[in-house]
Amino acid sequence: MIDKVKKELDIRFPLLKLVREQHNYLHVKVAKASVVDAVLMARTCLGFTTLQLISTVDRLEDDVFQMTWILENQGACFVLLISADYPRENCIVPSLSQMWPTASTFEREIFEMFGISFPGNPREGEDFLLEGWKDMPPMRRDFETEEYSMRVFGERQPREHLDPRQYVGDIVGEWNTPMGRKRKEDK
Amino acid sequence: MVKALAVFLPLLGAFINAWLPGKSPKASRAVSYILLTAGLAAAVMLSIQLDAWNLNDLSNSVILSTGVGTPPLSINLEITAGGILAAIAMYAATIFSLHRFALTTPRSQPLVLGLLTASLGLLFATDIFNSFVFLEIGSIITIGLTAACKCGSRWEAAIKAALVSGLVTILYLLAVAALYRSTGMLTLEALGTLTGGSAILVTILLLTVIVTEIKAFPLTGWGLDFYQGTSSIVAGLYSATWSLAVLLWAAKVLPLLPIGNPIIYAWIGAAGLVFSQLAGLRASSSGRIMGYSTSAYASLLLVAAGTTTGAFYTQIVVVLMVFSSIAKFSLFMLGNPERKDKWSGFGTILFLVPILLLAGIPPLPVFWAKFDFLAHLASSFPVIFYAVLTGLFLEAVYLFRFWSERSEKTNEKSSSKPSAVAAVLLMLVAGIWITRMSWGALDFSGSIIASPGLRNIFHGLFAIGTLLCLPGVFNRIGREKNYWFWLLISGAALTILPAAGNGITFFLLWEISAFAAVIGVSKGVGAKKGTFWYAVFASLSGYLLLAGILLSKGSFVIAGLPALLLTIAALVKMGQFGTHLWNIRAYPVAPGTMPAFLSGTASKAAVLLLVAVALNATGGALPWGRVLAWMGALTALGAATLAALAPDYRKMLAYASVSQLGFVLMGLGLASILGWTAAFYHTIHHLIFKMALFLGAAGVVYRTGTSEFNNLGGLVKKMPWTFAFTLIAVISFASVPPLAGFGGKWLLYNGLVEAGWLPVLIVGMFASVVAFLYSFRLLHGVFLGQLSPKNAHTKEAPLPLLIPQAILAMAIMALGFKPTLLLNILVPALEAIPGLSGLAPVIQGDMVLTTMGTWNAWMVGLMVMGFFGFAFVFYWISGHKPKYVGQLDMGFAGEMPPSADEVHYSNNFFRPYRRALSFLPKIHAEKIFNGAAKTFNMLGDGVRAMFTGDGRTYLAHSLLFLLLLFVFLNGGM
Amino acid sequence: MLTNFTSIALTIVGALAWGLLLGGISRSVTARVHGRIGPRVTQNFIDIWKLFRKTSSIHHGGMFWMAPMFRITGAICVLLMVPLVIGQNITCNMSFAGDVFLLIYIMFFGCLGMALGAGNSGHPYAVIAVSRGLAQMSAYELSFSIAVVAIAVGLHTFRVEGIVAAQQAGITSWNIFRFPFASAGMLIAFLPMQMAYPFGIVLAPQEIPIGPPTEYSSRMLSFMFSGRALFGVAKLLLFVGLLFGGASSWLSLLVKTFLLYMYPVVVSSVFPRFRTEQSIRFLWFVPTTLALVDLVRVML
Amino acid sequence: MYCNQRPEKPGNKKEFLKKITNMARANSLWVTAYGTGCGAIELRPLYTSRFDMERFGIAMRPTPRQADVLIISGYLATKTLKRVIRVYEQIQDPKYIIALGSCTINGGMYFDSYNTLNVLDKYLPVDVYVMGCMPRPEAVIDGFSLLMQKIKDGRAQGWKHYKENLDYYRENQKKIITDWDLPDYNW
Repeated sequence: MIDKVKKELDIRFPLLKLVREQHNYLHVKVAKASVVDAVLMARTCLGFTTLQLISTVDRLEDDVFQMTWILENQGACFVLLISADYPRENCIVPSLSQMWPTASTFEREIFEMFGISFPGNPREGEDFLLEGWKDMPPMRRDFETEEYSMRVFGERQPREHLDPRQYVGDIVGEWNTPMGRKRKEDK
Repeated sequence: MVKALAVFLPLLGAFINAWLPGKSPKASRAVSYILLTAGLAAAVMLSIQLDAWNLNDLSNSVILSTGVGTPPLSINLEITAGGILAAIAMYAATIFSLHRFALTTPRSQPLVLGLLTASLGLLFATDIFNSFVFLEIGSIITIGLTAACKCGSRWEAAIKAALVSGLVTILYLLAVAALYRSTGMLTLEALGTLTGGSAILVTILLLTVIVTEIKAFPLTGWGLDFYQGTSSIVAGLYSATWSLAVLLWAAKVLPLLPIGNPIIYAWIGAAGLVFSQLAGLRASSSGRIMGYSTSAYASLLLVAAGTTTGAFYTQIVVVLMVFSSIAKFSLFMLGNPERKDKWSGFGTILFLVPILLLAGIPPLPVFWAKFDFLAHLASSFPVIFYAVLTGLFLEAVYLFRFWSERSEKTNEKSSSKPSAVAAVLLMLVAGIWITRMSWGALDFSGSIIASPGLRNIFHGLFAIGTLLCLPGVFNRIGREKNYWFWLLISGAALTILPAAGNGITFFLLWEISAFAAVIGVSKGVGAKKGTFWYAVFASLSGYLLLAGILLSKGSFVIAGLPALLLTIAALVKMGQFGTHLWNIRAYPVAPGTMPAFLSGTASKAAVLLLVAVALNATGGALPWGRVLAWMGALTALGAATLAALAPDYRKMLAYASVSQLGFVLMGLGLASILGWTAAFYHTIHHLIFKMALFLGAAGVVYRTGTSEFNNLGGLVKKMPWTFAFTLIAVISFASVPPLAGFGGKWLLYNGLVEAGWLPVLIVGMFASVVAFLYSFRLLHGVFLGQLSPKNAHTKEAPLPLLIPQAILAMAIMALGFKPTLLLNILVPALEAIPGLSGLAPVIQGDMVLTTMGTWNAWMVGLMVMGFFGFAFVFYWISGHKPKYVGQLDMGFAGEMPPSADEVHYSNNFFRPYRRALSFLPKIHAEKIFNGAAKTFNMLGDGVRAMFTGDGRTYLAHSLLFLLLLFVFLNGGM
Repeated sequence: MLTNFTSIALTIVGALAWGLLLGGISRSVTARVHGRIGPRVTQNFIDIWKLFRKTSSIHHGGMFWMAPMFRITGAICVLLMVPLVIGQNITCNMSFAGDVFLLIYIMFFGCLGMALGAGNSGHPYAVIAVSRGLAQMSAYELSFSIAVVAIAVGLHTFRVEGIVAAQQAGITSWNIFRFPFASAGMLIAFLPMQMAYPFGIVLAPQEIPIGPPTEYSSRMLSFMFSGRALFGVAKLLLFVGLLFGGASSWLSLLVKTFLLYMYPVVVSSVFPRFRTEQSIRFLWFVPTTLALVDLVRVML
Repeated sequence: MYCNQRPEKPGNKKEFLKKITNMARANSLWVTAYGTGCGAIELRPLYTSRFDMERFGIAMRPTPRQADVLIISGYLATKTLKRVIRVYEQIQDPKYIIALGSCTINGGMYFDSYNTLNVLDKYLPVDVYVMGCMPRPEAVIDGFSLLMQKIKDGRAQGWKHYKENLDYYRENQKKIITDWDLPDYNW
């Protein structure tokens, strides 16, 4: 399966970049112009008829949103991830809601959380999780969540702030031993 | 003599018109009108001289000779009393149609007058060759008129008529030659002197000619095509003048033919009637329908010629033919087939009168002729009687379908012309009817319900029921028409109904009430289909009633088949056991308070009929009582289940009505005093609560314009009084003590236990529990639950609807708390009926005792009201004031309901119940009836295949008929 | 007259107390079946008093407001139509005013009132519950009425006193032994009457929160609960009278009603619930067939 | 469609048999079956044979109309707050709120979340806080017993406070619920 998928995609999309592969899993990256073609091809020619998820990663450092469409071929138990990078400013991504009605829901959520617009989605702009949200979309990494919380929910005694990396790192160090043994030792 | 001659004034008119220059149409029209009016006046004077309006004796005649010598050189005419009535009809028809001829084809005026002349000549001719001359003139003018009219298929019609008239001419001339050769005479009487081979020859030839000309069944085809092809105005004139003349001429000739045994006519006629009317079921265009109707009347003529003689024959034939021709003329004038006229408003009724006339519905004169005729047939020729009855019922079916299809609402206003036609028609009809009425066939001694107590109860029921429906008649929704007049007529006829003293009176009042109600129902919006079904079932029960009464020969009803027929008639009227179709079709579409009247009051006529059957046939006990009780129980159960699943308020009430009447039937079937007490109690109770419910429904429909549950709900806030009265009625019919409904059930159950009919009891109890389902559905679907925004501005029902409901609600309370008031009247009256078995319930003060049970309604009522009042007061004074919240303020998982419509549970209400029922096979009464209709239609199609529309086929039919007659008569002699 | 009124008042109060106590006991029993301790047996009194003393409440309209009264009136009327103890005329209350048919039909009074109140609340779940309840009622009333008719016809009286009096010749003359099939049918019909599982589709808290009284609160709810308790006792008395030979003394009345009350409680706590149509079909066929056996026997 | 009448202020009316009534109220606490956050799952053990809250007369009611107690079980999102307000106001007086977990006290681990409010007191009158993340069933029962004690003493007057200071609470609620589409009065 994986060879076939790779071959088919390779022939048509030479800009293909392989991100990761397993025996039942393939993550490829394509140019943003050929995303729709790639997805369409995967759906019609390769049997990836299920859209599992559309995920978005805000890569602030590269100033892009990395969009990933996770498709599944249920017959072959194979998952295909097709990614593309989109610039963060006025980000516009083609909608797949005509192909998968489910996509409409994912796209509404992404619009709400990241402000990415999907022209062609019939339900774009409808409230999904946030009711009456007026601020910057909260999942963008430039959204100052603590500042927002203080401003809106406010007047709370600030608590001791720990650097998560260091904090977690310390604990992970302690927890390095398998749990079961530690418990036995406790006893 | 002069007056008699004046009958022929139109001939003069024809000539003048033909010679007058076509450029002065006004002058020629004026001449025509003057001459026709003069002729009509002469005919009327002559008719008075001959005492023709006394339909009892039509034998007077005047002989008129013209020219010199003897016929055929001169023209000898015998103006009979019957003929002069026909002449008046012809004159009237010509006068009315001349206007339209002048408008459409002014040049055809001479033809019109000529056709009238020919018709009159044929009508009065005494000589066979004279008849030939007039026959030829008439045929040729008909062809000419058809060819001159402005309609697409005129040539086909004209050519077919020409073909047939050619064949007829040949055969007729052969017959004339044969007659002249053997007898040397050409008078009609000479036919009777024929013997031997020439007699057979002349008979065969003339019979073929007559059957072809009058368009009786096997040779109907050309007539159908002719009526369909020609314009309505020509067809109307033709049917009122020429066709009538030919029919009466045939009536004159047929008894004179030397056929030996005239019963052959009757067989031809009876078979033809059934077959042609089967074929008529499928007809759709008004021309063809009239053609089939003509065929029916031609067949009736043959039957009459075969079974009756003398003055009776003349009377029947003249009345049937003259009035049916007038009716057909009116229908053609009103229902213009080219323009596919549809009638509304007054026009609908105008349209209905001729239909009723054709279908032989009382009190129109055709009915009287048919009634006497059928009575005669029933006593002497039973098989022909059934055939004729079947044929007439089929005719009624397609006529009513025709009417219901045409009486759709349209924007077209009925013009003055048809109303003028109909006014004249009505005058004629009313005149004859009143004349006939005065002969005194009616008897209002009330002897069919011997017990004056029961009679008075029924009088009271009908009168009160009608009166309570009347205040609300003007509160109808938008497009519904006035129906109060018909409701009043129907109610009045019902109120007199218990006073009927013989069968014909009962039947007359029954049919008047039924068809007045049909007209009333037809006033509703979208009532087309419902009215049709109602009319069909009303005529079915009417014909069954008629058959039963006629077979009983004198007395109202005798045991055996007549009693069975009458019982079935009552069941159809009640809508029991599969015949509920008309209830559920007609009630939901009937306007305003009409369903209240139908269900509450009119259905009690069936109870009256059953009681009358029981009293007259066996002296008390209904025959087949056990079967009836079972039917009642099963109907009660089935209809209650269907009511629970019904999607429409008025439809549910219709089912409920059928279901509740099932309980009445159970009581009547018991034939014990307890059973009949229960039946009467429940009858009265049904009248009260069902009228209250339907009046409430009328108010709801008046305010909201709909009775579908999906559009209603929550109206209690807007219509609290309607709700209160409906609630009382519902609690009552769910038989919850202390209201009135429980009494009927209690008496019935005691009666059933006394008789040992426990299975019936169980089914009945089950049905009464299922009644809970629809009682709640009814209250919730309309009044409780969420108020839809559509009905947000609804107001309380108008007072004329509320006040009768209030009266009825009070009656329910009174009857519930003090049932002994009614029982004290009922029980003695029923105890006096000898045929009833069993013990009467004992009434001690407020206590009612049977052998096994006790019931003290007053104490129960006091207890319930006492504790209710106590709880109410306690609630009130305990200082707890609940706060009223909006209808959407409810615990809804923290959400706000999006809209009232989305949280109102109405669609598919008793879904689990429907699912639980799913193991039952789905038997739809509708499907059964549709299947029957389909079978009839198939048979009709088979018959219809004969009428190919090809002129040659029709000639072949005539020749084949000739051949068959030859074989048959030759073999027979 | 005065003694009559006293007797009626005492009957109502006593039945209310006994009904609430039985309710508390049943909650305890159910809890023990679950392996819990359960509430106090007086818990229902506490609940009723708390509800009665809540300081605010709401209503949705006239029928909603009156439904608790309908309920309680219906319950009291059924209660008073059944004689309590044999031989004590004073405890017959109003039972002279009607027979078994009247009882069967007057039982609907409270149900109808409650259904109307539920309908007026405008809550879809309440109405769904009512539609289920009515559908189920029409099913169990079939077997119930067949059984009652079989017993009444077999004993040649419709009067409850008469039926009770016919069972006084020792334990074998009880109708449950004389009409075993009809009694079985009736006892199965008793389960849905008491809204016990597997027929508890009306107050199904899992899917249609608490059924008809969804919108009822505070004092109205306390009336509803009182009505239910009274109605429960009335039904117990009726069943004891019809099947178990009535009660010859106060003690036997308490014991018999208690034991009869425990029967649906125990059944209820071990069964899951039917779907509505399953319940209806079961009630159409199983108890009805049982009751019909005795009906046929009586007819022959 | 909705009630738009401002609730009457309860005042301090003299109550008939106040002591007994308070005892009854305390011993018959009916809880609205409504879970707002992760704590809802912690309530389930309370019904079971191990903890058995019915022995205290505590029972669950599926409709707020019949309940006395509303348990805010854990973090409360602004979106949920809207529903909670409606549920709370639909409960008939006297009514009590038990708030579980640190989230309701100060936001807990969601202190800087964009949609979790930090201090519940500003929006609803809480009678008893049970701390922990999440509190164990024993702690919840402890909270209940505290509430029962407060009711017995007549100190559980949060609902009165709410009604008397409705404007203050409404202002706070409307500040964070930006698309306020509730009716103003929900009982």
